[in-house]
Amino acid sequence: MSVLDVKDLSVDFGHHRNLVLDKVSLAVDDGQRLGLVGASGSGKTVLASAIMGLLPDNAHISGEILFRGTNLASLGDREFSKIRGRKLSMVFQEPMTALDPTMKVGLQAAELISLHRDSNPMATRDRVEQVFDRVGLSDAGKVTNAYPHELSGGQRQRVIIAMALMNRPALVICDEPTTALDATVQTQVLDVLDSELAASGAACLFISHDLNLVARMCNEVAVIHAGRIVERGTTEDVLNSPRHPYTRGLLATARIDQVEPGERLPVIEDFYTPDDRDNAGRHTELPRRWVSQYGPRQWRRSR
Amino acid sequence: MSVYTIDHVSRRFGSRRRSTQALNDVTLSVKEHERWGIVGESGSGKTTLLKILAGLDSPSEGKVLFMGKCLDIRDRATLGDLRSSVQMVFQDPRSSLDPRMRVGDIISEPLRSPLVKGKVPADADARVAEVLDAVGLPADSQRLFAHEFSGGQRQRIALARALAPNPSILLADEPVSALDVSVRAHVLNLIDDLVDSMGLTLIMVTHDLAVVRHTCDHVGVLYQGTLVEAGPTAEVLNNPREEYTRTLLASTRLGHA
Amino acid sequence: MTLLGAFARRFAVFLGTALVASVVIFVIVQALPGDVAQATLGLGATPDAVEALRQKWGLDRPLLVRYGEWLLGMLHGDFGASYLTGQSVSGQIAPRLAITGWLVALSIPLSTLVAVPLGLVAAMMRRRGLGAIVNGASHIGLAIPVFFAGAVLVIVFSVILGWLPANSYASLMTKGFSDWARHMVLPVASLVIVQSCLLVRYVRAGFIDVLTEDYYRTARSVGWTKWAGLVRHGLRNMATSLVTVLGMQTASLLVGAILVERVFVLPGLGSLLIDSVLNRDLMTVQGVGMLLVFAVLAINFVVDLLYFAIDPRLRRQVRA
Amino acid sequence: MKRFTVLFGLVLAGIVALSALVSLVWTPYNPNLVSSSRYSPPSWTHILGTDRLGMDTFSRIMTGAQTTLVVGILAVAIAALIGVPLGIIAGMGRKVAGELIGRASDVLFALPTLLLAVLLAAAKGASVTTATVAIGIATIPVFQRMARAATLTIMSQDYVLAAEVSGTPRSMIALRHVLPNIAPLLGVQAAASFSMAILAEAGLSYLGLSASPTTPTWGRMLRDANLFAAPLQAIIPGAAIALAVLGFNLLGDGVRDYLDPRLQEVR
Repeated sequence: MSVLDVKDLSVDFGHHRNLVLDKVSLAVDDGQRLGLVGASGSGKTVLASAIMGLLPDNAHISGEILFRGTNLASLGDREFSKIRGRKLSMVFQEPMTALDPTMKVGLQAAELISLHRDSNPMATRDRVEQVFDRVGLSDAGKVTNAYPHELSGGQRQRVIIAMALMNRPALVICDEPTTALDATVQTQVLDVLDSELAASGAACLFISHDLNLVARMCNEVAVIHAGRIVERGTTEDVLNSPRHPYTRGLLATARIDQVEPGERLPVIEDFYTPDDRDNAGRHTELPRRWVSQYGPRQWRRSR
Repeated sequence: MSVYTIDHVSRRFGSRRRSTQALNDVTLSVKEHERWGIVGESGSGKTTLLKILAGLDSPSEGKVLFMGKCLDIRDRATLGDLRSSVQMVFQDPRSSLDPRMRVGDIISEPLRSPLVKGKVPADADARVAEVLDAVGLPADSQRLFAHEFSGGQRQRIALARALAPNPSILLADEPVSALDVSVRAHVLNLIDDLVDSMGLTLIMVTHDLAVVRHTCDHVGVLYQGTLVEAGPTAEVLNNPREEYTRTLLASTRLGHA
Repeated sequence: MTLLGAFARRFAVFLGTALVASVVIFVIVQALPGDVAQATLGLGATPDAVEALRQKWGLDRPLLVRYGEWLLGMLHGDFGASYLTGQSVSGQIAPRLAITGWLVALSIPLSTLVAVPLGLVAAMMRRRGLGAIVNGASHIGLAIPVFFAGAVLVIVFSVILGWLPANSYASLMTKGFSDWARHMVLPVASLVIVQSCLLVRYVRAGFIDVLTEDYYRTARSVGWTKWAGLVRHGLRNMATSLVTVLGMQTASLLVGAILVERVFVLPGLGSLLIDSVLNRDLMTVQGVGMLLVFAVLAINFVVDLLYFAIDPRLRRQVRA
Repeated sequence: MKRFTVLFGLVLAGIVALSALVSLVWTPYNPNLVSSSRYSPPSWTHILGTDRLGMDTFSRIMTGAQTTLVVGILAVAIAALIGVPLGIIAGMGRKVAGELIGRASDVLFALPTLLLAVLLAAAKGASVTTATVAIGIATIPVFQRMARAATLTIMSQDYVLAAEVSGTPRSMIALRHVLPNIAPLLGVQAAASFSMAILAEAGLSYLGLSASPTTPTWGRMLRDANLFAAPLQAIIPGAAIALAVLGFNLLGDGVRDYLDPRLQEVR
């Protein structure tokens, strides 16, 4: 049974009603990990915000977001707040700014428990320290008494992961959870996320621009491009035999390490055949903004 | 010959009582036409090193020889030599292009400098058109403002500015890390090509070993301000001597390859 | 550096600034007029009369000596004697201190209490009616000079309704609380109206900033509702900017108090200051001026300390 | 809605400017003409009535706009011309210079406008000049701080480093990169300070520390009004001050929203 079922979700913003998501449909099964890959501006973060109900006021939304059968898109703030943090939680990209700078992190984590159920202070503190311990925050008792600025980026992201898992949610949305971290720290944080998700049995929507990360974390992957899901399949299928030219391009550009040093790096345009272009010579599937990136003439390498 | 000789350079920030050591006793020599990649994570001191090479900062200890002469940024003559042959590209083109200047004025800025001398072309307008063409932008771009371009295009503008005064050395500070993966390849290809065709010496700072492997023939690994390993790229990446280099390799896909 | 060291440093800066300010005041008042005695007697005075006055007031001595005397005197609480009446300046100040003090001490907390909830509403509901009304009202209130607000209050509550006294002061000590309060309501109200309109703008902007912060998004994602999250995680963050404004506004609040004293004919420091200027009683002007500057600096010093209570990041910067 | 408020501000500010200009060549009555009809209510002969000396209030309000505008403009000019260069130097120059300017600015900041005006008036006698100079000097730290903060923001941008790598001298960086980029902020500050200056001048006039009694100013008209005998004669000049300040405030806000795309509310 699917824990999340997004049906024909469209989102646009402001007076001009710029369409950011265009009839996106996406389902995540219980305990499943789905990777969502796309470039910046593809709409992946908007999708995450839409599911969490954290879109800004000027967003217009249509379609359904079914979470365990409840349409989140039609919930009021009060009812939605009872689900957020309890059954549905999120890990954000930027650990440096995602925590309240004026409050000790232990207290911020304890709020998650006291907000959603009655719990005595002792039990709450034990639970916080237990989860902090699990995500690899050694000396959890000390960390709970620290302010965010006293922790490193990796530690803060662990705190945020601990908070996301605190109430044993059914679905965790991770939006570029390690992009802001250094490579070595990134590996450790991913390991923690991986094992804790497995231990809790929570489903996960893992959003990233990095195919390598998604391949490591997820058994299934969806590719989002210009507000549409262009491809979905098992990670193995998509990585080994991508069907959509955009996916092929994305795969090739992401693997610099597979190009011999000094050789020309492949670019996305290489994967579009002339058939994919419209009369004006543009790629029909690429939004105009994206095409203009390369100007009227193609860059050619002289070598 | 050696373009840069970095001789036991250290750099500390802050007051005596609470100082942070950004660079610790770094020694390195960069020869003409070499392409160096300086790899390190945030806080490794890689940007500080690049700033010292660009004459934007001075070492607390040790010295840097530029073309055999001691680099002193308070001395107008040596600074003039530096500015005439060294140019730099920054990480984020949104921040490195003045939002209130037209692209033509941005690119011609080094041409109007009183410090840059020698090989500077007489006709600034013609030179601007020339370098715009070299980076693959149409000539009429010069009338526009930077915000009218996309990220990749802006980095091309920044490259055009760097190339305008005909430098012989190009410093690049994470030139592609602010760009999307799909755009990154375009800019890397361009840098590769320009360095080739103009015979530049390249010193590029990055956190990405894959980029270094592709673009650079030499690599230096910085860890907490110390240069732990340096040498030809293939050698260092295939047989890393230092534990930290191995960790770094393992955390990228290159480790598995 | 320890926390205590940081306080000590700020205290030293506070004293240093006060010292420089005293020089500035002294120079403007004593050195700028050219000749104080001449200025006091007017241009028609005979040179002999001027000279006699100079001797009498000790103006024939060098500026530096006079400054030194003035400064030393102030350290003992002695602000010198009026050139005109010979009265001790400190003696004139003392009975008036309470009035100005009450005006400032009451209006700072009251205007904050009014402004924070209104600013919260204005930020949260800025696309809806109530928010727009609060916002518009604060815009208008910001444009009203405090003496005009006072005048309108007098017209409405004293002239038309006759509920409250339009002028004069009743001491808390001699006349009792209710009489004192009846005389303080309108002056304090005019200050609070103007001051809170200004604060509302900053509180609103501060809360709107919080709404765009990542930690607010986190708070919402863990289950806080829009309003509760803003109060729980926004209030303390917003307080930093509020405290800054309060510090910056102490000077203008004192000015406001002086103007209000004029409207309601309260015999406070402001009235003393203005009267002595119009009489060219330089020694009194100098003394009262210094006292006001000292008050502004002292309040700013306290505000500086408040930052440490609010923002843990500052505490660490100091400790590191 | 936003456009409407800016327009409203423009209209208010326009009316003030227009009455100041027109009053130079024409007013219904001589603003200082004493007549026997004291405290007369508004009528066709005296649109806004007359004051305690029988002078025509409408003419005095019109003439008062002159002082309001002139003091505002000159005070802001004094503050900006001194404060902005100091702020840029503090933001770009050596640490010592910045520290020195900062401390001096702190001292000035502790001297309220009114106190400065009082001190100057005590030394030199009260006049429009002392009031203008006092307001101007007291506003210097505002411009200095704002310019310094804005300069620091600009100096942290990579395009300043890029200019330095390009061999551009510091003085040229200040003119070519810093000044144009902080100009919009300074413009907004000038508008805000202008309103503040109007308020300050009105306050000084009210205390009798500005123009001489023969020059009609809004603050002095309010001071001379008798709240019990003719409250309207207090309300009219008070409203004039409030509307003028409101007008320039709204105008300034409009300019800021136009210049700062961040405030064009994404949320």
